[in-house]
Amino acid sequence: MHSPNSGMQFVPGKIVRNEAHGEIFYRLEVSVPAPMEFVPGQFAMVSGWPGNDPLLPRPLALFHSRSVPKGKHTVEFVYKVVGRGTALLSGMHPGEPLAMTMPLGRGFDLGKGGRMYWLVGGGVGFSSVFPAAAALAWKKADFEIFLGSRTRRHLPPKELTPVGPAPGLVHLCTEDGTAGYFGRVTDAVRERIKSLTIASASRLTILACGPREMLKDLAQAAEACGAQMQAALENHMACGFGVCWGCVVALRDGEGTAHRRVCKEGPVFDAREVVW
Amino acid sequence: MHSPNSGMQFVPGKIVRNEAHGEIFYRLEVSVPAPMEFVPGQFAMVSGWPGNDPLLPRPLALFHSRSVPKGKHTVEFVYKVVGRGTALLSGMHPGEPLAMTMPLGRGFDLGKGGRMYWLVGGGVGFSSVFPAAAALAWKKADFEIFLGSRTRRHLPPKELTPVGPAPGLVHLCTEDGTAGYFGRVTDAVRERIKSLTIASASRLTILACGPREMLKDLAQAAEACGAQMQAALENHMACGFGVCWGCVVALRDGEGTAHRRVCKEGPVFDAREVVW
Amino acid sequence: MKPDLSVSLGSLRVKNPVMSASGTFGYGLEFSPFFDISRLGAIVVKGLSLEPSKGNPPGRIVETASGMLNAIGLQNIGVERFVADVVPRLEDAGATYVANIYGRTPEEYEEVARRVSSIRSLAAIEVNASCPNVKEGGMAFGATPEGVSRLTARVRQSTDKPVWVKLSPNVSDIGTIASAAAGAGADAVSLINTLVGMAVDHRTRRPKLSNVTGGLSGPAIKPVALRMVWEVCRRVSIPVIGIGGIQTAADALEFLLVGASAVQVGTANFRNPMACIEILEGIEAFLREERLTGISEYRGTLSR
Amino acid sequence: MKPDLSVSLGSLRVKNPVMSASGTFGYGLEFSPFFDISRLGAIVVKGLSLEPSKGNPPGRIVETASGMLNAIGLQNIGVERFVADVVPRLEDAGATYVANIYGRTPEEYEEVARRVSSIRSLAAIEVNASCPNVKEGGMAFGATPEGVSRLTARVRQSTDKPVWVKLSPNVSDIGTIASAAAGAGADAVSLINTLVGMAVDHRTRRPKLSNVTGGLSGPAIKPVALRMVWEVCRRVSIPVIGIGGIQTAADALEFLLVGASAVQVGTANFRNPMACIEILEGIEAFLREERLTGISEYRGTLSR
Ligand SMILES: Cc1cc2nc3c(=O)[nH]c(=O)nc-3n(C[C@H](O)[C@H](O)[C@H](O)COP(=O)(O)OP(=O)(O)OC[C@H]3O[C@@H](n4cnc5c(N)ncnc54)[C@H](O)[C@@H]3O)c2cc1C
Ligand SMILES: Cc1cc2nc3c(=O)[nH]c(=O)nc-3n(C[C@H](O)[C@H](O)[C@H](O)COP(=O)(O)OP(=O)(O)OC[C@H]3O[C@@H](n4cnc5c(N)ncnc54)[C@H](O)[C@@H]3O)c2cc1C
Ligand SMILES: Cc1cc2nc3c(=O)[nH]c(=O)nc-3n(C[C@H](O)[C@H](O)[C@H](O)COP(=O)(O)O)c2cc1C
Ligand SMILES: Cc1cc2nc3c(=O)[nH]c(=O)nc-3n(C[C@H](O)[C@H](O)[C@H](O)COP(=O)(O)O)c2cc1C
Ligand code: FES
Ligand code: FES
Repeated sequence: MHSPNSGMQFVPGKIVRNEAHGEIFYRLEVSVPAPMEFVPGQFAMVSGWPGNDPLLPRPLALFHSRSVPKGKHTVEFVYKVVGRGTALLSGMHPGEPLAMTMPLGRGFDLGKGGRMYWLVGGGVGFSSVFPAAAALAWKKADFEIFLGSRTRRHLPPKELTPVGPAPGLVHLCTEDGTAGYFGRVTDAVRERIKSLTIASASRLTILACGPREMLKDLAQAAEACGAQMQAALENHMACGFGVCWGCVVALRDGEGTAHRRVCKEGPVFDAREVVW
Repeated sequence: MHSPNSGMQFVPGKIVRNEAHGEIFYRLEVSVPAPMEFVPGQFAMVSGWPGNDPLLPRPLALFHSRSVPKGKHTVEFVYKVVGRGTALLSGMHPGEPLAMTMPLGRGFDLGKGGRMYWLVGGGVGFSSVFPAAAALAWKKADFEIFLGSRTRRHLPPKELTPVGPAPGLVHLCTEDGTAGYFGRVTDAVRERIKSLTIASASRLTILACGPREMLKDLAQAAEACGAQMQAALENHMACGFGVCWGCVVALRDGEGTAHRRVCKEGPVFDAREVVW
Repeated sequence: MKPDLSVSLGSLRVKNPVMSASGTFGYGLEFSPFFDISRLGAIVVKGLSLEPSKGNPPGRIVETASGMLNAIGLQNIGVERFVADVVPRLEDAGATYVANIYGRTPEEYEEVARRVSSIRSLAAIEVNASCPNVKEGGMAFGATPEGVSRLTARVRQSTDKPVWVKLSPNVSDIGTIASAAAGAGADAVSLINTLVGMAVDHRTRRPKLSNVTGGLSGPAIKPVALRMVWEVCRRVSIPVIGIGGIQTAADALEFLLVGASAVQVGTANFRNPMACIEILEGIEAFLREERLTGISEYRGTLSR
Repeated sequence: MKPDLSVSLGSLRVKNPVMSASGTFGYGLEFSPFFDISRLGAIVVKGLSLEPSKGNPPGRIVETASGMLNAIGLQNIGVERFVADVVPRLEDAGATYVANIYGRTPEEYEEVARRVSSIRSLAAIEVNASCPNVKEGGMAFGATPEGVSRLTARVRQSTDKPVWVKLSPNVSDIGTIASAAAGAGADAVSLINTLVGMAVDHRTRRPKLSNVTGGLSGPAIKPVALRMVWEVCRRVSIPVIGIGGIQTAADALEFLLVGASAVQVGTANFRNPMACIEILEGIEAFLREERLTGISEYRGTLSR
């Protein structure tokens, strides 16, 4: 996985906008002192709500960064309110300060030419999948996007599409059939794998972010057909930059397993290394 | 002091407005399920910001309550940002919920006819003095208002005047002389006392709210001229309704002193009882 | 079906496991404007001493991160006025109530226990075994197994009421201390009391409390309280009453889950005087949701 | 005039009283992207054991009200790799650093101490005397004066470096424990380590940490830490290093005010990797503002 962690900084920012999009997502744009480069899949630890409760910063995938030549530099996040931290975040307003440590972790490896990429985002997982799509589009790589959610209204709203020259083929999947494929996104992927030749399956790399069950299922599907897969994992984090050792997961290491930090060696791991 | 504590309730409210007025004050209006009656000087314990830090509710004097026959009932507060709790409060927005326990404590005793009242507010202390002025105006009582602050811009802005048929005579005092009397409000009061006859001094009741030093100074002045004085004290509070015993002050009790709760036996005390 | 909320604390059966913690609920009556106080499993009243006490000088409370320090110093009306003035009104209110007692010496504890024992309607006596100002070499009774054992035995023999011993968390081994209380005849242990803490003003260079140190309570201490309750539940067979930072039904359920038979709600009453009732209703709603017939089906079911 | 920030910890003089706490600052180098780590009074590195350790299974951290629980289980690279890989880089960075050591047995402590003692650039050894998994009847070394005394003496005799003993707050009488460390030859005591706490999920009915219990840190514990540091400063004459919930210069000054000679910043590094530097600069600004010539004019000046 690609690792440009050297540029990590503690950045004081100011909220430019923080608005609800669709039913469950918020888009947060924060102005920062200098342009922020990142690899899709990398993230920031975000804090700034008043008081010490919740205490810890929250990890959010870097969704987009904008840099107007002589103007403002901003970074963008897309998030879903699931608990107190994200609820507090959603209550913050333009002009308020926000601190970010970023860019963090290892993002997706988009390096190899000649491969075919399937980008799979479950739920808010599209927040790290779209930046990958944008990057692949710039590279004119061969890619398709699969987006899964419970229902239509939980799919990413139109205005949050990946930025890039070519949108890529997008497959929508809803568990209740209210939009696109009727069923789980993993089933959609499995069905499409069936139509692949063995040769093209061996060219396939799945880049996925979403619930653990989804990732596990995809990893099995990828393994079975000889495709590669990079999975963006999640875990509770205290620091986000590798010093607390709180975010480890067990990864295969020779015969046994080793504890690897999601924030440092991840969040993107080769799916075969993960102990699902 | 007047004590209608029986009506005390835990009231869920919703912010109607929360705006800066002048340089340092905020006015907060909260809609409540039922009309709220209070005695000037009574207060509410206010909470509702997210998280447990700060943990405790904050005491704010009831500034005004409004009740439109078939419409909304609201209560109003005026506050100054001095620390984390009030800072959090100032960041809250219309539509957000706010919880209040109210009305609390004993307010000013405005009961006796034929007396002359001087209402003295230092700093944000006007927030309990103005409701008293409004009540006195309705009763057509004889009263004057003294307002003190460090500088002109820290005086209560025009739009926050007491509501009532007659505004009463208002003496502004600033320590830097940028408005009204050049000096401390206590000096203005002392000077004016000098011009009183002994007979009218004995008819005088001072109602005061402000910094402890101001109250102490006024209490001495009142004592010296035979006037009465009711002082609204402040203290750190945990509950505000008399159960934690955290907010006590030492009051004269026969030969010795006794601990009295500012939230329950106060906040308004006879100035002669206070151990200054 | 309505889940059965009642719980047994030894010989005492209470209608539900939600109680108010001593010192945070006055004498109970103060909450009557907010709700019917007879709905609570029990009200534990403000700590009672033999004589009325003025408590500590002002500078009694300080807010801390997600918590507060108090050094009230047990200001209270004394046992006599409690019996004469408060008890009849608690009886009128139909409340189940418990006397939290405290003494400067074991003799005083015994004497207070004896006096409240004569109250027919009193449900139990809770012994505050974590008072900092006692004989025994300046150390709290509550800090050693021997101290707790002696104090418990002494109160035990002077009353027929159920005796709950309230333990201090400021100890190396809470399990051994709880065992000592159980061994000496306690009907239940309640824990935790406050953690000893301190706050100073770095500018004025003074302590913020007149007493210098105070007791830390509130959500900040919940993880410590929960651990101690869990530890004690595995050590003793008498009922354990869980206390410390409980603000919501979820918090209360956590204590029941690790084995507590009941809970007490303290500091939460200050911010939200309806806290006890909201917790009670929340527990009931949870049991319904999970289709449990009662507390006993949930209590102590933590798995690993 | 620039105030003198340097402080003495026995024979060791450090350029300022702001240190990073063990386990929250990695091996120090991880913070080089944020600031020049040689600016710190000292960096206390992640706890070192004789052999590399994998630590506990995942489920290692839980957030609590104004605090966090951790049960990392001392995952670390072991003393050998520390000496070979980390030390040269810390030396290159010009950092003042301290080895925090830990063993399952007194022999292991001694062995780790011996190995790090040969490092010329090492400023001191901090003995983590609050490990839960040790011989002596399952009780932590740190819980009894005897345990602390023996462990301190043992490490003391195996090294020429200054020995700091890091104390557990989970004890009845921290003053006596600190005295034991001082009596056995410690050059300083550091306190507090984490309070033992626990968190459970009331729905899944499982502990949130794989290890069930964990260590509570952060602002929630500051009042307890401050009280213990104050108590210990009045009991021992060796320097005391204050730790627990320090996030701002004001927090750090509070510990100095009650008598600490230096402070360590822990959990605060997670939310704000610049915390140590902001605290350092804040202390300097405060001393200027108050026109104090140095730390020594402020330290221990709490009045009543
Ligand atoms: C590298 C990374 C990138 C992420 N990017 C995004 C993003 O772009 N947009 C977005 O909406 N979310 C993202 N998340 C998830 C996001 O960090 C969590 O939703 C958030 O921290 C929850 O905080 P909270 O206080 O609202 O919830 P809490 O109150 O802390 O928890 C609510 C629920 O969420 C679970 N949870 C909380 N944090 C995590 C976590 N880190 N991992 C797994 N479960 C958790 C809790 O166990 C609980 O069940 C990302 C997480 C990681 C690790
Ligand atoms: C009965 C009563 C009525 C009040 N009415 C009003 C009002 O109408 N408008 C208004 O602006 N303020 C009023 N106050 C004061 C207000 O409660 C405090 O300013 C507020 O609680 C400060 O909270 P904070 O979190 O912003 O400050 P903190 O961070 O808690 O403290 C900031 C500073 O203020 C001091 N302080 C905080 N609370 C108190 C207190 N209760 N008494 C004395 N000093 C304190 C602290 O010691 C500290 O120096 C009233 C206080 C009382 C007791
Ligand atoms: C203001 C205050 C006064 C207290 N007084 C007593 C008391 O008199 N007797 C007692 O046993 N405990 C007393 N306590 C301790 C509480 O009963 C309870 O054990 C502790 O606060 C922890 O619970 P909490 O976090 O829910 O508040 C008091 C606590 C507070 C905050
Ligand atoms: C994630 C984490 C790991 C820790 N690891 C160690 C350790 O290895 N050795 C040690 O002595 N203390 C360790 N501690 C304790 C801290 O050094 C410090 O004593 C404690 O966290 C209190 O300070 P704080 O509130 O500033 O974090 C650790 C703390 C945390 C949060
Ligand atoms: S979150 Fe701290 S090491 Fe990963
Ligand atoms: S604030 Fe609790 S008694 Fe006054």
